[in-house]
Amino acid sequence: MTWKGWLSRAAVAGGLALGTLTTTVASAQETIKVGILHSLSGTMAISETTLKDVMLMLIDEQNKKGGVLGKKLEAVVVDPASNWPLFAEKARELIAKDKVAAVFGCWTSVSRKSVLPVFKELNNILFYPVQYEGEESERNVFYTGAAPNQQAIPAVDYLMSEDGGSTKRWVLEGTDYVYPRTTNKILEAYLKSKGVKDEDIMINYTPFGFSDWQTEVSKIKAFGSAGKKTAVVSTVNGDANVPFYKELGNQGIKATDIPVMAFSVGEEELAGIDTKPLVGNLAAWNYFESIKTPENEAFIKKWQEFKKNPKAVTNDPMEASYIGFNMWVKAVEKAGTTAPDKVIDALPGIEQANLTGGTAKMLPNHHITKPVFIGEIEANGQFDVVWKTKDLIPGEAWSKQLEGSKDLEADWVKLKCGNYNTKTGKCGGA
Amino acid sequence: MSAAIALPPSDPVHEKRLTQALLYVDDIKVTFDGYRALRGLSLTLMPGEMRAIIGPNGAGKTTMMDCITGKTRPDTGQVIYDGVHDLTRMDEAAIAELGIGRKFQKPTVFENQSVADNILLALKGPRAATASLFGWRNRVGRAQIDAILETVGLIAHRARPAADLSHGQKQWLEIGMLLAQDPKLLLVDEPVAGMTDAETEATATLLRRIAQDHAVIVVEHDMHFVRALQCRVTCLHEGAVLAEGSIDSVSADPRVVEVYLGR
Amino acid sequence: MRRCLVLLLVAWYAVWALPAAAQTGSDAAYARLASDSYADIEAGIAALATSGDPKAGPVLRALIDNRLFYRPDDKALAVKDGAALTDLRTGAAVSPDGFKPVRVNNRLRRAIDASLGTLNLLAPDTATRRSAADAVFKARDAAALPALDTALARESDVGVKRSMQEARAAALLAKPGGASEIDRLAAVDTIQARGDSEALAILRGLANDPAQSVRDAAARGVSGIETRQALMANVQNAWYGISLGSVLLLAAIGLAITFGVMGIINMAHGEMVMLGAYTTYLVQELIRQKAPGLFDWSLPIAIPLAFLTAGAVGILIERTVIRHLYGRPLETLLATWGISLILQQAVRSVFGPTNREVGAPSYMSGAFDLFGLSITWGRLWIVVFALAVFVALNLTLKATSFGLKTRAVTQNRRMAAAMGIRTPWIDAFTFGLGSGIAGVAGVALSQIDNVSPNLGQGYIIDSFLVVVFGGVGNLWGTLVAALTLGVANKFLEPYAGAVLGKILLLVFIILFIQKRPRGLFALKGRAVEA
Amino acid sequence: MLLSRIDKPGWIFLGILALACLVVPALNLLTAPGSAFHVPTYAVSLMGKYLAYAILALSLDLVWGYCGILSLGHGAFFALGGYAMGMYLMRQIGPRGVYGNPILPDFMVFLNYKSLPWYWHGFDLFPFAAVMVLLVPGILAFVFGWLAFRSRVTGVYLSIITQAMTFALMLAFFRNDMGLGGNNGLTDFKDILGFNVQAQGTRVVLFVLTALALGLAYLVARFMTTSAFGKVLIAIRDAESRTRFLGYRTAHFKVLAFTVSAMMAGVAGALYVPQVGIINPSEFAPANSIEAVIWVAVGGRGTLVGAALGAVLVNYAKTLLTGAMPDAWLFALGALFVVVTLFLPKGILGTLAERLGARRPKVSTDIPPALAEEGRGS
Repeated sequence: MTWKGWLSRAAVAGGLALGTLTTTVASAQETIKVGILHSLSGTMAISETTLKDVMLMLIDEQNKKGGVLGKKLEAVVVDPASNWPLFAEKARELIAKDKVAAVFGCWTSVSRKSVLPVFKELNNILFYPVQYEGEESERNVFYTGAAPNQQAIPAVDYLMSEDGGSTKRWVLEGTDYVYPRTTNKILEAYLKSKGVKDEDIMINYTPFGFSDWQTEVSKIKAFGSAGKKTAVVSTVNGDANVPFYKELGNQGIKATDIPVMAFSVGEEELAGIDTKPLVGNLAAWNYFESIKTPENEAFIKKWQEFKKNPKAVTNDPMEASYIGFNMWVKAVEKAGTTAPDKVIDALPGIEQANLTGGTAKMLPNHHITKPVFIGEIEANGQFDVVWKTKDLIPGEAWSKQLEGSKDLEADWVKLKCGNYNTKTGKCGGA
Repeated sequence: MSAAIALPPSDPVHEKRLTQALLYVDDIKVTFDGYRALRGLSLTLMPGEMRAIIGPNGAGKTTMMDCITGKTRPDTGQVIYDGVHDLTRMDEAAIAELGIGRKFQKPTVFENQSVADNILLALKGPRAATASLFGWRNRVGRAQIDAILETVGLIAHRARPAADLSHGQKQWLEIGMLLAQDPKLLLVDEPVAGMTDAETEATATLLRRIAQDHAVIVVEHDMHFVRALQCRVTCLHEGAVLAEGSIDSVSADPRVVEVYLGR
Repeated sequence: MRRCLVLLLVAWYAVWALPAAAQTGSDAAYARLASDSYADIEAGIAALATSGDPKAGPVLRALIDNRLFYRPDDKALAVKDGAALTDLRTGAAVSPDGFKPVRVNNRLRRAIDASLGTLNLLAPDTATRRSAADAVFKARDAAALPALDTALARESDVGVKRSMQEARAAALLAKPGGASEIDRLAAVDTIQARGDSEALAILRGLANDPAQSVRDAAARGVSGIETRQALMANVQNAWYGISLGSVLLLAAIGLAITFGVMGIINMAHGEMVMLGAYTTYLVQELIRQKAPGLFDWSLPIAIPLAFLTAGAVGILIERTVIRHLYGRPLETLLATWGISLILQQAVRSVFGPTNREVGAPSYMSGAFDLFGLSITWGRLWIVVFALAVFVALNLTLKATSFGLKTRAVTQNRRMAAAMGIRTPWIDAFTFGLGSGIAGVAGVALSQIDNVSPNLGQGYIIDSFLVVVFGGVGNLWGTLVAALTLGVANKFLEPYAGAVLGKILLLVFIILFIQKRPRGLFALKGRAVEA
Repeated sequence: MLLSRIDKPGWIFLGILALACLVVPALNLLTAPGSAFHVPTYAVSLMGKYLAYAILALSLDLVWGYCGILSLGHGAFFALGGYAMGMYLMRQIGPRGVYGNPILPDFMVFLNYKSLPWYWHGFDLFPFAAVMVLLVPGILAFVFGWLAFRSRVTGVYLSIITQAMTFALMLAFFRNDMGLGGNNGLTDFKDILGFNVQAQGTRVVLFVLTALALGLAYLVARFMTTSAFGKVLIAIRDAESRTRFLGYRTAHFKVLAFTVSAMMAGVAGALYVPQVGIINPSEFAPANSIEAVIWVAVGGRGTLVGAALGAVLVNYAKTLLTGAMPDAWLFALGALFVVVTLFLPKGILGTLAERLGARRPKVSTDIPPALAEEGRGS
C-alpha cells in the first residue's frame, strides 16, 4: 500500500476506514448495541474472557425474551488486549463509532481508570463487575462488584470470630498494585481500631505474576510461629496465586495452622490448582457456585449449556455482570429509552434478585447491596459456605477507615455528586 | 597529489625521543588461550623506510600488525612510535590519528557506500563527531577525492557502491583510502592476494612510489612481489624474527628455506 | 485412600460386634454432634473423644471426611460408607432422605485432629502413632496427658517416643500452674531440644509463667533456638537460591542451544516451554480418565512426550521459517516474535485462556526436614532434574557424532558442508533439540507455575539474561550464570524485597556486561574480534 | 542546504504530513458529523497516536537502521518522556481531584502521602516539564550509551542489556513506593496549558503538533544521516573496527546518535500521553520495545520514511483487527511479522524502492559482521 493510498483511507475520514472496525454485521432491523470491553488476549484474558462469554449469554437470552423496548440487543465485542491505553481507545471506538447504549467491561482498576475520562467526556454508561478498592464514585459508572466494606471487612470479622479461629496475628499479603495497597491500608486501620498491635501485623507486597514464593512463604511460616493464632489475608492477584498456593502446600502449611483468606481467588482460579492440599483455606465473595438456590442452579445450568462444557464453573464477577446487565435492562424499560442520561437517573433504586437469594439494590452512590459469604475450599475445587452476613450490606464508595476519604460521601440522586465533602459541605473535585 | 601527501612537519619533541627509529618494536609477546602467537618479537623501522615481512602461516605477521595498530594488547614488551608514543597504551583511533594507516589482509571497504564516500571517510582531517556533523568533511571538494581515485585508477567507479568492485579493485580502493589518510607509516597486509600478475606489478610500482615519502611495512607471501619492492626483508617464524636483510640474503638463509620448504 | 476405607469398614463391624450397652455413654455426645452450630459440634467432638466409646475414632474420621449425616427433626446420626447410610445408634441401614451432612470448618478440623490424635496414640501402625503424637503436640491439650502417659509406657519406637515426650511436654506447659516447677523445667528442655518454630512458639508463650526459673529457661531456650534459626536462615536462602537457579537453568538451557549455539534470537522459546507444560497437562488428563493408578507416572511419561512435541514444533519452525534467515539473527528475532504470538493464541483458542490444573505426584508434594532445614520434595526434584538435563545435553553435544557435527556446522558452515555434513538437517535437529529441551523444562515448570498461554512470557527475558550473562555459546556459562543469579536473588530478597532485589540484579547484570562485554565465560582471541 | 539533502520519498512524506495537518482538522471541524467525509474526533486522536508511534519508530531507525544499534529498550525512553508529560498534566489537575487536595494527586492522598515527593517539584511548570521530556531520556541514554559503547558492548549483548534496562525500569515504576501511581500510572488528566485535553479543539491541535514533530524529527534524522556523520554511522554499522582504524572514535558517534534518538523517543512519548489519556508502567514492557523494532522492520530499515510508515501501518492494522476479529487478531499480526521478514527483508519501502529502481544508498539487511560473530558465538 502506498503512502497516498493509506492516507486517502485514513484521512478521508478515519471514519470511513474505521467504519470497518467492528464484529457487527449491519443488521436489517434496528438494534440496541451493547459494548463488551474485556481483554481476550494478554495477561488478563485469563479472567476476563469468561465475562465476555457471560455477557454474550445474557444478551442472547434477553433477545429470546424479545429484547429490550421491542428491539433486539446486539453485542459489540472488542479486544483491548490487556493494554490499558488500548482500553481507552476501544471505549472511545465503542461509544463514538458503534454508538453503543452501554458498555460492560474492565477488570483491573487501571483499565477502569483509563476509560473513565472517555465515559465522562462522551457521557455513556460503564458497568464494572469486579470487586475493587473503592475510593471512587462516578456518574457514568455503576459498580456491581464488592467495595472493601462488602468483602474485606466482613472477612476479617470472621477470622476474628471464634468460628474463624479467633485470629490474633495478621499477614496482609498482596500484589503490589492499587487494589491490595488500598485494601490493606483499610484493613490495617480497621485492625488497629480493633486493638491489634503493630507487631502483630505483617504487610508484604510482591510483583505481578510473581512465581518464586519460597522466601515469602517461609517468612509467613516464621511469622505464624509466634504462639498466637495467625491468618493470612491475601490480595494476591490472579496469576501469582497458583504458585503461591502450590508453595503453601509444599511447605506443609495447612489451613488448620495458618488459614489463608483470599479476595481474588474464586472457582475460576481454583480450576487451575490441585485443591486437595488447600482444603480449609478461605475466600470471601458475594457469590459462590456452591450456594443452592433455584436461581443459581438455573444460571449454572444455562452457563454450562452455553459453554457446552459440563465442567464450566461460575464465579462472583459473573454474578456481578448478571446483576448489572439485568439492572440496566430494567432501568432502560423504566426510562423507556436507552439515552444514557435517562438511564443513569433511572438506575438508582432499581432492584434485582441475587442468584444467592436476597435482592441487590442500586444505591445512590452507584454501588449495590450485597450479601457477604465466607467459603472454605473443598477438595472438589468448590467452596463450602461456612459463614454469611445476616442481611445485605450496602456498598460504600468511600472508606471510613482512610484519612482522605472518611469525610466524603457519594450521592448522585440528591447531591448529584460523587465526592461530597461533609466537612466543607461542598462537592470536591471537578 | 603531492599536496595530498606532503611530508609531516618535524615534531617539537624531537630532542626527547628515546630512539631515532620511527617504529621500535621490542620483545613483544602475545598469547591467545594458551597459543603463543608472538614470542618476543623485536623490529625497528627508520623514518621513510620500506620493509617487507615474510613468513609462513601462523608466523605471527598479522598479530604483529594488530599489536602496532592497537587491536591487540601484547602481554609484555613495548611498541614505541616516533620515539615518544607507547602504542601499547593507546586505542585504534588514537593510533590512527598519530598517522599509522592499515590495509587489511582481507580487503575491508565500506561495501554499502560509494567509492567516493569511502575515500571521503578516510580523508585526513578532524574526526570528531561534531566536526563530521557540521564541519569541514561535509564540504570536501570533489577534486581532492578524484585526485586520489585517479592514483588508484578507480575514477571511473567513483559513484558505484564499493560492494560492486572486483576483488582487486577493492584492494586498490583500500590503498587509496590509506593515501587519503596520509599516514606517516603504512601497514599493508598482503596487498596483492588474488591479483593478476599485471595488477601485482602495478601495485608494486604504486607502493614504491608511496614509499618515497612514507614509511611502509608490507606483509606478503608472494616472493616475486617482495623482490619487486626492492627493500629490506624480515622473515618471521613462530612469533619471532628468523632472519633479516636483503631479499637475496634472506632467501639464501638455510633456516628460511627450511621453514618454507620444511612444511 | 481406598485402603483406609477398608480399615474403616473392618473397624466398623468390630464396633457392631460390641453390646449396645457400651454406647449409651456417648449418646449425649451424639446429640451435640447432630447439629448445625459449630459450637455444639465442637462440644460433641470433645465429649465423644473422652467418652471412651470405641466408635469415637471411626465417627470422628467420618466427620472430617464429610461422611457423617444427621436428621434435624429427630437428631438421628448416620455414617455414609460408599453409598449406604447406617444409623449410628441402631446400626440399621437408613434411607438418606431427611439427612443433612454434619458440616466442619477449620475450627472443628483442629478439634478433630487433636481428639483423633489422643485416640490413635495406641494405634498398631507406627506412622499413625507418630502423626497422632504430632497432632497432640499441636493441640497442646492437658486433657491428653493421661493418654500420653499410658502410650509412653508402652511405646517401643524411639522416634515416636520422642515426639510423644515432646507432645507431653507441650501439654504440660499448656496450663500455666499445671505441673510442678521441676516437671515444667524438664518440659522446657524437651521442647528446646526440638528446636523448630513450633517449639519457639511454645517457649515464647511461657514469657509470663509463674515460676522465675521456668521463665529464664524458656528465655534461654528462645534465644538458643533463634540464634540457631538465624544461622539456618542463610543455609535456607542458599537452598532457595539454588532451587530458583535450577528453574532459571531449565528455562534458559534450551535457549543456550538455539540462541547461544545457533545464534537465533528465538523469541518463541518461552512458547516451547509452554507447549511442554500443556503436554504434561494432557498426559495427566488422559491418566485421570483412563488409568488413575498411573498418576505418579504422569511426569516420567510426559517428559519424552514433551520433548518430542516441542522438538517437532521446533523442527517445523526451523524448516518453514528460520532456515531462510541464517546469518540474519535480527530477522530471526522478528519472525520468532510473530511465531510466539501465533503459538500463544493457538493454545488460547484450543485450551482456553484460563489456567489448567497440573497435579503434583505424591513424591513431589510435601517437604522433609534436614537438620532444621525444611526442603520441599518438589523443589529438590526440580534441582536434580535440571542438573540431569544439563549433563545429558552436555554429553549430547560433546560425546555424540550429532553433537560433533552440530559444533562443526555452527563454527564453520561452509567447511562442514564441504566435509559432507548435511548442514540443513543438522540445523533442523539442533533447533529441534533446543526446543525439545525447552519442552522438557515445561514439564518441570508446570509443577510450580501457572499452566496458561502466558507461561512462556514469564521466562523469556530471564532466559536471555542468563545466557548472555553466562557468555553466549557456553553451556557451563549458562549453568554458572543461572545458579549465581538464583542465589544472589534469594540473598537480596530478604533485605531489598522481591521487586527491588530483582531490579538490583538487573542493574548488576547491565554493569557486569560493561566489564565483561561477552559474559562470564567469554572466548578470547582473534576469532572473537574482527 | 538541508533541503538539498531530502530525497523523493522524503518530499512525498513531508507533503503528506503537511496535507494531513490541513485536511484532517478541516474534515474534523468543518464537516457535519453525519457526512461521509467527517473525521470523528476519536479518529483524530487515534491518528495522533499513530504519528507519535511513528516518531518512536523514526528514532529507532536512526540508531538501528544507520548505526546497527538494535535497541530493545527504546520503549523506556518513550515512556520516560510520557511520564514527564504525565506528571505535568497531573499537577494541572490541582484541586479538581476527587479528594480536592490542591497539591497531592489522588493516588497520593489515598496512599497517605503527607507531602509531594521531591522529584515532583517543578512539574507544575510546563517549560520545566518540556525540558525534562528531553533531558530525562537524554541523560539516561547518554549514561547508558557512554558505559556500553565505551566498553564496546555490541550486537546481541547490547540488545539484551537494553532490554534489561527497560525491564528494570518497568519493575521500578510498578512499585507504588516510587510515588508515580504504580500500576495505575497517571491518568484522568484535566487540561494542558489551560486547554481541556478532552476538548475537540485541543485534540486537533495535539494531532497537528504531533504531525509537525514527526516532520521535524524526520528533518533532524535526515540531516544527521546524510551528513558525513551519517556516513560514519553507516561505516560503523558495516565495519566498526575498520572505522576505528580510520581514526574515528566510534563510541562518541554511537553515544551521540543514541542520545539524540532517545530524546526523539521522549518527545514521542510526551505527545502520546495527552492523546491516549494515560501513562502507566506497562509502556516499559519489553514487548512494546520489540514491537517498535518490528514496525521499523516492516516499513523498511534505514529508510526513515519507511520506519514511520511501518509504525502507522502496523498500528492501524492492530486497531482494525482488535475490533474486527477480537479472538483471532494475534494470528493475523503474528503472521504479518513472519511474512514480512521472510518475503520483504527490506521492508515495505525498501522493496518498493527496489521495484521502482529508485536511487538510494542501498541498505543491506545483513547484520554487521561483529554481530554475526557473536550471534554465532564462535
